[in-house]
Amino acid sequence: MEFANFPYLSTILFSCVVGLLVILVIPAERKMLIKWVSLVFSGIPMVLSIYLFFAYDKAQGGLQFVEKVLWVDSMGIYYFNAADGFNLPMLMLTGIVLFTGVLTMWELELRVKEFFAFTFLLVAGVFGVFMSMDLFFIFVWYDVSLFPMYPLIAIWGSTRKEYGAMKLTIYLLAGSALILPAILYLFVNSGLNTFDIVALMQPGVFTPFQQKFAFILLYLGFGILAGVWPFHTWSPVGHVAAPTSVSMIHAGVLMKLGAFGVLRVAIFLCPEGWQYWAQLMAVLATCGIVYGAFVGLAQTDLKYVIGYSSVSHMGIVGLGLATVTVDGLNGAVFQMFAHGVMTALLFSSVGYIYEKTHTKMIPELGGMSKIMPVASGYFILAALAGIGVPCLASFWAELLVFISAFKTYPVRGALAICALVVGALFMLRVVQRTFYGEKNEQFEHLPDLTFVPGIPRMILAAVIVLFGLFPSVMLDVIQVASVPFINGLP
Amino acid sequence: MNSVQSLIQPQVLAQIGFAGIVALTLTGALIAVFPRNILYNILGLIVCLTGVAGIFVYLGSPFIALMELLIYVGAICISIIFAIMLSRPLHLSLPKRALPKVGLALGVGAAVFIMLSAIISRTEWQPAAMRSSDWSIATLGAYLLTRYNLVFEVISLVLLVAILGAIIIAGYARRSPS
Amino acid sequence: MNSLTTYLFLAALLFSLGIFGVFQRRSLIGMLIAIELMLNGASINFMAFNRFLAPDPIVGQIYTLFIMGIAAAEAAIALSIIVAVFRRLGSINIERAQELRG
Amino acid sequence: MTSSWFQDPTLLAAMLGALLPFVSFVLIMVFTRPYPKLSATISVAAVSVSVICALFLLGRHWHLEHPIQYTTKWLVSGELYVPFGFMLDQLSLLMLTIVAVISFLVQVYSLGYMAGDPGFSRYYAFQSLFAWAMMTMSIAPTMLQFYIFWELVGLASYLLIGFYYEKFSASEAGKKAFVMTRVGDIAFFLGILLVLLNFGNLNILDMNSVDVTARMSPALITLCAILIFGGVAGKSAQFPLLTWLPDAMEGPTPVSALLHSATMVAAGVYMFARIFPFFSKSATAMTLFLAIGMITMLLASTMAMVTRDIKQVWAYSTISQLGFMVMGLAAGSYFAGVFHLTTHAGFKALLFLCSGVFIHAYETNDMYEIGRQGGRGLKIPMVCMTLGAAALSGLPPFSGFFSKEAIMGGLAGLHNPIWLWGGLLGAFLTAYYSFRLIFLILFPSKIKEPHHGEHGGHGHGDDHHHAGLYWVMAWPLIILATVTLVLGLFQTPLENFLVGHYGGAEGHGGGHHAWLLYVAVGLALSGVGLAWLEFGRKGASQVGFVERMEPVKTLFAERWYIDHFYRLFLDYVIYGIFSNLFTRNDRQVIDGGIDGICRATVGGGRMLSFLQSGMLQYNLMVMFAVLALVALYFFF
Repeated sequence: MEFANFPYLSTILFSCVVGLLVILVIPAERKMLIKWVSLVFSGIPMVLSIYLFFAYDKAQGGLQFVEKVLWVDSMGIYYFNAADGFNLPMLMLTGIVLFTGVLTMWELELRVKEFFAFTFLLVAGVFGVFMSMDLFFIFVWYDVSLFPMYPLIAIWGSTRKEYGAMKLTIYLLAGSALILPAILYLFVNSGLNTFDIVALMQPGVFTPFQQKFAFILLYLGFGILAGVWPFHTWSPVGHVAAPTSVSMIHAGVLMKLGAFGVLRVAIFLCPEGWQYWAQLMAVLATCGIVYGAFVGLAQTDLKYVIGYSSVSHMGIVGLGLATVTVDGLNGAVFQMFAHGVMTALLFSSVGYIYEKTHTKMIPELGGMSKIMPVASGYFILAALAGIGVPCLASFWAELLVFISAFKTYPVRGALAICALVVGALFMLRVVQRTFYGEKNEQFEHLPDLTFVPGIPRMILAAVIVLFGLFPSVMLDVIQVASVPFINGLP
Repeated sequence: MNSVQSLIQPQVLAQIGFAGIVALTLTGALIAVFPRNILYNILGLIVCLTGVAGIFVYLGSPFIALMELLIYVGAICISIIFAIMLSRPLHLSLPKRALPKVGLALGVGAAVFIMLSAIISRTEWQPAAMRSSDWSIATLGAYLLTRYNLVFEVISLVLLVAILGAIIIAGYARRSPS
Repeated sequence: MNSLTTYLFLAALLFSLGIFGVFQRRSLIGMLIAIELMLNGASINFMAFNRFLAPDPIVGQIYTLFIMGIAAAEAAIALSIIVAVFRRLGSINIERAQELRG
Repeated sequence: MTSSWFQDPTLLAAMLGALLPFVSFVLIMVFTRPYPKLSATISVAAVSVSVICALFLLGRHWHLEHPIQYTTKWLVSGELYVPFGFMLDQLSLLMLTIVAVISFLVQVYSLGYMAGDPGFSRYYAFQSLFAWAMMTMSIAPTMLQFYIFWELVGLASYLLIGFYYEKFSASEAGKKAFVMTRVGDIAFFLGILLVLLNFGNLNILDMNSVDVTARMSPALITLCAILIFGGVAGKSAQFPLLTWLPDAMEGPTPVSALLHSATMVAAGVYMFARIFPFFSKSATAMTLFLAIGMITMLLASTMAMVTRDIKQVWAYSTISQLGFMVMGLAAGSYFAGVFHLTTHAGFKALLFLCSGVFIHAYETNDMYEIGRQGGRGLKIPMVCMTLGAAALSGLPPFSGFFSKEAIMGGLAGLHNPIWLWGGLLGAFLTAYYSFRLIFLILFPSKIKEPHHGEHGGHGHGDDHHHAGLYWVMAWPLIILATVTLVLGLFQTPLENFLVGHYGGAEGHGGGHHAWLLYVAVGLALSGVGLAWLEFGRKGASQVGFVERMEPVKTLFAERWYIDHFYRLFLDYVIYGIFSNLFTRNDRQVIDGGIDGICRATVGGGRMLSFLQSGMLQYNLMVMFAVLALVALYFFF
């Protein structure tokens, strides 16, 4: 432990920022150099975040790898980064998705420099939200991560990209318009003159009424980003419009940002508000699960299907959070991780197919398993994970969420479980229409995924399977945070 | 003579003159505003300004009254007339009146008048404690060249710029293709 | 004749007539004429205050002179603008001049 | 439990047996996909080890006193503890052996059947996946682990049914199988969740103990039992979820033999037996299961009477036999049900593998066609198939006879005779349709010269090659036929082995009534006789009595319109109403609402910008009006 005081978290964060700056000074024509630089600077966070995940001392628990520097004295703003059981999986997820996302876009030719610059800006914001323990910084990083989505979608996207980008931006900014007043409200009412979450989350800082009021604002504000029904419609549209790696980061990480915000800000600071609004959260989450599955059934665009499955799966996260139990919390955090990896893999595979065939309409494809068996295999694996096939990561998350939901809200829980059938139906339908059946002669000559472009998919698939087989690796870390938290509830 | 004088008191004469001048002013103003023919308006304006010059006389400043006649009637009104006469048929375009607009304008004008008169009538006007009685043109001239020197110069400059600007605007517009 | 309010009312009347004129005329020249009316209303005010209230009865006259100077400049510029607008739009109807419409 | 795994041969064997196929699955998928021979070798080697381990375990624990349990932590979340491990008792040992042996035989057989298929490696990978999931499921110590591997079995089944994914019907059938069993699984899942929440434990041994009645009310137990039975209904194709199984025959024939007759579909029945004591605590539920079993059996038998597809016949007969097993178990005769499961696994695998040989040789599934082309020329499969059919019909001395008699005995012990009559009717129908098929192939109306060389082969092998493969395929048949012949004789040892544990549950399983024996055999024989009259004898019309009645035939052939009902339900309710409605809602209400808000904002901007109309006079008017009003307001 001689590196105990090494600022790992800041290194993760600033490797993105430095990556961004380095890319900015490289001339735009030197595309390969830019890609290599991006790869290096995205590799550092991935390696470090995985290292932190395993280096975290589970016996000791609590906040570790703390870096706390006073930034603005008069307002009590700290540059305060720390890792606990909740954000370690998220950091690892972000690291993995960023790295695989950069690799996925290896073939990009259009405005490479700007693309990777924006990507790094986006991811820096995401890392910042995940690791920061200061309300002010959380909000700042949150908005930093929202802004680059617009150019990323509007410039490099497809299918109604301006509409999608605009819609997404408006929704998310509407969300942050709810968050900011809530944060200020909490800041003013705490009387502590600090933005430090650890200080603010002490019991008794806020009255129950304040907690209820602030919670609903924060829940809706962050919930929009988490795709909470009925504020979800930006997400399929945005997913569809975005380029592959942005879809990966977007569905894989950014939506978790919302759910994580609900957890870190709303639930941490307003636990009584959480218990008060849990019923509502459960209703919205169940609606999302059922609804996403049914709507996904009627889609003909591959990315729309994934988008709606995301809505459904993020509903599971919401349901887990709504149960106010250890299992639910564990399941929700695990589901965030599992869904992130799974969706990233789905988008990555679809991205490959789209890149080769230039279509993502299900009726136009067909028989792709024959043409590109490996790429299809990855998609099918991820789809099966989405259905909740056991021994793949998201099964465990869903299991925990459903157990706790069924315990807390029997009817809603049962409904959500029944939606699994529909979920299976729609995923299998997509798999059947797209990958099975007669192959489309038009695409016959197209090459399959070879080894090197397959690396990102391989990483993602391996993560899905490994955490599916050994779920306790993940859960033991989450446990460390969730058990004391639930036990500490009033 | 005396009887006439006693019959027609100077005050009464002054009163009658004042009433006449006010009537002239208002008539002129109405003519300046209402008719649709521009030339009538100009002529109304001239009548009105003449009336205003008379009022200035009553207010004890024949010099300003003369200046009024000279600048307004002699310069401004004439230049407007020239503009109408010399340029292409500006006077021919006689847009129709839109009744709602007239009504609205009347309403707003009336509102402004009500506001002003309300303010006038409700204000306690207090004359200054020490009042000088020096009305001479010499003092006026001295003031212009001493205390208001800067303003005087600025006005001159403004006039110069305005004339140059007017030439340029009118001239540019002629040369510009659209 | 000797009361301040008479003059003030007269000035207000002229000013209001000017406003009315500005509002209801469609011809730019008509509006210019109405503006002259308003300026005269203001001048009368100055002169009346000068006559009845002011400590130094020169100042009001100087202001009135300045107003006349400004009015002359304004008239010159306004006329040239009107000419330019007419060239551009073929009309001096104010309602045609809507290029600033949002 | 404290001893380390390599010191305990039992644990080592269980781990090796259950986990090696998974290793083989991963190896094949990741590394050896391009090398079919190597993949097959890995897979067969893994499953061979499994067979050895299973037989070793069976032999070592033949006189098992108490169940052996090994568990380790898989997952801990709060108070929820999910173990992973093995529980070995008589039932799981038996099932493990059945699964291992049949998997092994089918994999060997597939070496011939699937030779040259482009998806050869993939096929063996899925086979390994299936073997892993099924064996781990068999020896699961808790219902949760059971459920997890139950789902994985379903996944393997989905992948294998849809193996020929280019065929639309195959992928459709795979999807149908997965979704339909999923419906049952959801009920299953809800059921075990209810047990978990109310009983606090999912350990199978605990669930089977008497504690359950103390902690759960009878109504709750009934509810849980019915919900869990939903899983049985899905997996074992019981009414009303029975229609996926006939479609599942789209998969390669060995897959049908392995999954959809012998092992996977039996998983449902196995689960029934697994937590039999739990189920038997609710009399209401048991009666319901009895009814479901009977309905399934009779429905499936009627369907089998009219089909022309050789695999379909066996598929329907599988359903009907599964229904029969469920009846047996629900009647309370634990041993009878499990025994029939065992014998059925043997003879049904045999039947399917035999049909596979015919299909492989003649490239058709139509039994009339096979008969016409001289199907009886293939001697070994023909003999084996006849043996299998005899066992299926319950003719002595084949294994089916013994197990059927045991179930009949159980049914006879019930108060209500209707169950027994239902069972007997089922036996009659079974004999009829089995021998209808046999006679159709043996005595076709027009016999051509046998010429299997011409039609044989998938266009990939010459005659010599084909002959070699033929023997690879024939050996498993002979082994299975032998098993079919002799297994019935092991009734008593098996009964001692199994019932030693659940002694109390076995009331009347062994109480044979002599008259019943004769009636049952008589009915079976009369079924065979009827089939002979209509199909076998010289100059027979080869038209069954059911086929003469057009409406009934149509009803049977259309599977009692159950599928149509599901199709309509899916099309109109799921797609038509929910999916469509929600999509519209999404597009129009939610999206429309948001877009409406956006449009209203933009429109509001336009409205406001109309004020900025460039109409100077109006602007001024407003300005002055406001000025006047403000002044008036402030001064007065």
